[in-house]
Amino acid sequence: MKFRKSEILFFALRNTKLRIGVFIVALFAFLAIFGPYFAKYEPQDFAGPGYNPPSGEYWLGTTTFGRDVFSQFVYGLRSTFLVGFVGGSIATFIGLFVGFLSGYKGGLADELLMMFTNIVLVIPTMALLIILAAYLKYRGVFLESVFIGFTAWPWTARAVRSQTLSLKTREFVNLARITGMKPLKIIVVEILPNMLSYVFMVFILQFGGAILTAATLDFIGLGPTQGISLGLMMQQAVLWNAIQLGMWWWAVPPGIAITAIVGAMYFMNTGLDEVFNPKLREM
Amino acid sequence: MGKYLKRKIIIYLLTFFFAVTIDWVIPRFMPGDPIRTLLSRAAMRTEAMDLLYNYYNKVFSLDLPLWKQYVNFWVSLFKGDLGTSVYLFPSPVFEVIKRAVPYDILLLVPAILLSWIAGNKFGAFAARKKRLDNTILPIWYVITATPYMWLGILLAWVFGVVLGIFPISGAYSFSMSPSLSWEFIWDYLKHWILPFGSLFIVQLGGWAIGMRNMIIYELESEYSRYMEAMGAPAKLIRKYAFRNAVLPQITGLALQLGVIVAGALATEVVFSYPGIGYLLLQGILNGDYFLIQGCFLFIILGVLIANFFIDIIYVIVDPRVRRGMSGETA
Amino acid sequence: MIELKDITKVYSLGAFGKRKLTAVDNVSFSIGEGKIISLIGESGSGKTTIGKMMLKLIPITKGQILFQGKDLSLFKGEKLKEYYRYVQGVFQDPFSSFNPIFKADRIFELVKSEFFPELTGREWQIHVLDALESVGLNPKTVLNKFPHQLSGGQLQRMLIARALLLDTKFLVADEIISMLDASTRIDVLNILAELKKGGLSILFITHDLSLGYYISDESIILYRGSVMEAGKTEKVFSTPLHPYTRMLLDAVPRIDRKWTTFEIPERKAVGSDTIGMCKYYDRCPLATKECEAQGLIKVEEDHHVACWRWNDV
Amino acid sequence: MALKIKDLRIYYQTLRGDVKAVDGISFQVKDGEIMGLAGESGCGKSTLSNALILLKPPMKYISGEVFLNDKKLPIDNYEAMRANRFRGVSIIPQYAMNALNPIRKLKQIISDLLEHHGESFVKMRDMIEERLKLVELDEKVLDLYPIELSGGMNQRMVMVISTLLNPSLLLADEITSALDVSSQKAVSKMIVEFRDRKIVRSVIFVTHDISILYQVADSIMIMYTGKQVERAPTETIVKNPLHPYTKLLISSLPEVGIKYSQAPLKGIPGRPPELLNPPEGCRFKDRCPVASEKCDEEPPLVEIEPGHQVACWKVGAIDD
Repeated sequence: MKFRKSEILFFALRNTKLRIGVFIVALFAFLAIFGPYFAKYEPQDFAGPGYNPPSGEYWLGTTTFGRDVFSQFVYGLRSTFLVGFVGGSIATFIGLFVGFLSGYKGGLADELLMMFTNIVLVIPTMALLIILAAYLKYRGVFLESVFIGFTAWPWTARAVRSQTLSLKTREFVNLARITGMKPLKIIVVEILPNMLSYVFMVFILQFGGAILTAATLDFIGLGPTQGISLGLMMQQAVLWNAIQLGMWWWAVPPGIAITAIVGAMYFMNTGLDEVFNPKLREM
Repeated sequence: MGKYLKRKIIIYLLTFFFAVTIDWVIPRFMPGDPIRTLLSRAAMRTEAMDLLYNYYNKVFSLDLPLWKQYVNFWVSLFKGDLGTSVYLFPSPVFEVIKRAVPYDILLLVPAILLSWIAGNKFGAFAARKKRLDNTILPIWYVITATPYMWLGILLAWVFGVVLGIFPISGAYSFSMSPSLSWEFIWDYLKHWILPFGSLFIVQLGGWAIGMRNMIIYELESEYSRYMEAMGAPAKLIRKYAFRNAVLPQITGLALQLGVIVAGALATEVVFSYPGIGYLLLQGILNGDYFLIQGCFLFIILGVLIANFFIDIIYVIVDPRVRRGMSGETA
Repeated sequence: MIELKDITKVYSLGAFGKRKLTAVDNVSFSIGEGKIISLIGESGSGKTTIGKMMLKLIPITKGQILFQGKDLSLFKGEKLKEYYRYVQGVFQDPFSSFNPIFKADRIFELVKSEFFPELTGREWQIHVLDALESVGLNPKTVLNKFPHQLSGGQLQRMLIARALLLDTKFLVADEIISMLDASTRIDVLNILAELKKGGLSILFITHDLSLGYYISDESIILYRGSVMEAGKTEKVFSTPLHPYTRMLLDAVPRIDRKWTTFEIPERKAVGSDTIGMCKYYDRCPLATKECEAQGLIKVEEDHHVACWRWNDV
Repeated sequence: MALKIKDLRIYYQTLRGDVKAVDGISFQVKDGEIMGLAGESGCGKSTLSNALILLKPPMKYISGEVFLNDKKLPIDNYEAMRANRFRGVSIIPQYAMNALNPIRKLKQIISDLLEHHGESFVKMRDMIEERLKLVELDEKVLDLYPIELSGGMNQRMVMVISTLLNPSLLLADEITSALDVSSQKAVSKMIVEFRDRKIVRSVIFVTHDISILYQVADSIMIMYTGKQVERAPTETIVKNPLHPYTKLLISSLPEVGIKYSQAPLKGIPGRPPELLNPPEGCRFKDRCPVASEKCDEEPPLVEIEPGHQVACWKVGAIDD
């Protein structure tokens, strides 16, 4: 127990799940950042003849309309990471805020906040987004991320609340109170630092969740009206019968990327859990 | 126990109220004239356009005071009047959705229940041995990270296009019409299996992971240790732990419903399966506002009812709730 | 110094606070300067609740607490901070009193930043070293360490030192040695006794009668939220008048005397809340139908008992 | 002889190496004896008692032998030990208040546990009800869930369950620590009664509280950092301790009748050494007021008089 910090680092570096997860995410992040510089065409440009399978010129082939799939893919990856980051951050933040407030304040504030949380929890996120998206004329990737963030927080709020409740009973919170500290300061200075590892794990899950939600949203036609995303690519592929026509290079890569990124995120999460929670460590 | 259910029912009623209100508020408080917005996005012939303009005007009745608009909205809702579809003009939305719902139920209910049961069994099984756990766990993660529609695309491509075993579009062949004949049922099942498969497989991963984590936690618990100290065989300890681990999985099922429904919508789109998801896509592509709204309300209603059933089951299996000891809150 | 007047605490439990639980029922006592008072009772007697109310960690349902003549409910915001300058507490669990992810001496830093922001680091360091010395700690062994690197006894002493950094006049010590090892607990008690000589008043909360006897001037025996017996420690212990006090004294495991019998009046999960009857009614060997709830009777100077049959015993 | 332990070593595996929690312990417990096992936290008393029934990682068996009723107890063989658990050795664990699955009915739990030892709940029902009376529980609790009982009632329920098969050895691990005086007395009474009624043959009563042991134990063994320092009949340990550690420990106990203002007591200065790399020789030497160079060598456990063993070079060297 003595070398707490270095011990955690030791386990983090040694944990295979964490290492694999980080590697995969980093790989795709690299593609998202630098891929567009290698892409020869703009994603919506007509790059050449349609129905082209992958070749030296069109690395991932072309679509029915002759757009370059590789360009769409790397730009789409960017949107994916943007959605994950923005949506995940917003959801994590709201979840933390509501959870802390509800758990620390207790009483009526807690009752009301939890009732609201439960209501948002039961309403299918997708349904809410459908109504919102149906009325917006122009939607960008960023706006989509914000919507996702604003609907994905309830489970985080509930989890953070129960963690706060248990931390609140620890005497160091009482000690901070008789040191004359204000509630907000106690939350930030005493409670939050104890939950950093947990918050980080929540963020990873929200990151992955936002990506999946965005992909689904795009797929059923509620995605961004401008720009490209992996979900939109899949939607286009299905709409223009890419499957029936055997154009696997159009329909398959976006899904592989999403699955790999989100799967790697979940994997990282389990790895981190083992790092932070000694009970789960492999001896 | 009565208190627990009462509390839940209040939440559900509030949720429904909240959802309907959102449904009413959004078109009215968006910038611009909602009717113009809707019409501009509806792809249709001009003669229908005038008809529709008048119709919308009547339904939205923007000249009335707000509270009256709101009351009218609820009144027509209770009459089952969800407006008229633009996409399938002039069918009432209620009728359109009513035709779609059975396909959803027959697809979703088996997919959800079977994947839940199988996921729990597999998850508990894999947690038994460290080696087994380490090999299977990555597979679960990949499966659960797969977007529903993409798995649908893969299945359609492999089984429909490459192998050509299953049809990949619609709920039954064009040449058929729904009847209770063996021939139809067989045809229906052939169309059903791929959408079912993609829903089943993706969910399976999530449940298996959930069960694995919960049962590992339960096996570490003090009651498991005590049983071990009393010489109880591993099988009995696992049986006890499983029962405890299933409880949060039931709650998890309620929490996941929304996500599952979203996945189902997307899956239906892949397979042009005539459920609500497919309708919704058409509604969106055609700017059919009333259809979208109707789908929205139906989805919410469905999720709420399912949630309620799950609550009743929860009360039956968890003595903490049954005997009025808090247990799971709200 | 500090006075409790008819303090009552009712907890609301369940959804929207429908169930009520009276944890403290009309308790009054006062603590003079330089006195140690023991608050003794079984678990659920409300002793910790009283301590928390005196530290303003939980609100009072009914009654008044006066600190140097001023009503505690008037202390809010900056005034409350001033209150904590004089009134401090140390809690039962030393490990939970420290935030596990920070170094243990951070508790001193927090006192500085909240109360003495104007002092320089060096000036403050001198104060800290002084305080550590008066609780018998070697700065080298406790500063710059994480809580898990220190023993429970060292941590509790640091918490007492922390209180000394302020102008603490009254200290609530809530079961502060119950989680310490036998070899170190007595030293912590001795520190409290030494501090008392310097004028500090202490409320010593415990379930262990021998500890109460060892250190306190006065003792209060609490049962289910009510005072059963109170007075000078020697009087309460040498001539216990309440059947409950006697039962407790008999139950204390001692190393100079073996229990004569193992019999003990059974404790019900939920006591008989027969309205108006003595709270100890259902366990009392002497109970009669006339045993109504009883206020404290003054038997002699510094000795009060809440039993009308004290004389029959 | 109910229990005989020879040179038992149980280590804890940690990242930084083995923690020598039980380091060469030998002792015996007679039929009908309640042996108190006392020491400060971290002295290995809980490890010792847990190793006798459920030895699993991170606990590691190093060496030593255990005999129960003159038969070797295979504590290092998890599977072979299974048949001995409950019937041969049983435990009332420290966590007894949470030891029962909260969502199973008590009779279900009992019947499942019994079944795998070839007994039946139905056949034993009368006896179970009798035992419940012994611990002052109503037979109706059998139809309840553990969550419906208080912590104390759960503990007493565990006391009943753990002793149902009349084990030869009962391990009572810190069962009075979380209780107040009146409940401590009630629980102690039950343990003594189990022994008196021959429900259990012998008991190891693990606690840090010597004054409780004085009330219930026949003999007391004092442990310090993985070693036994002294073992003697209860009266001897309390009235005539020989090891400096025992002496200091006993003299630091406050009692009713002792006041700071009249006779201040003293604790033991310092902290026990880490068990990862314990110092050579006597492990108490750094805190011992009478230590000398001799103590750099490990003192053997010597029988001073029948039933009284001490591990100290200086036995008798400090006067009271």
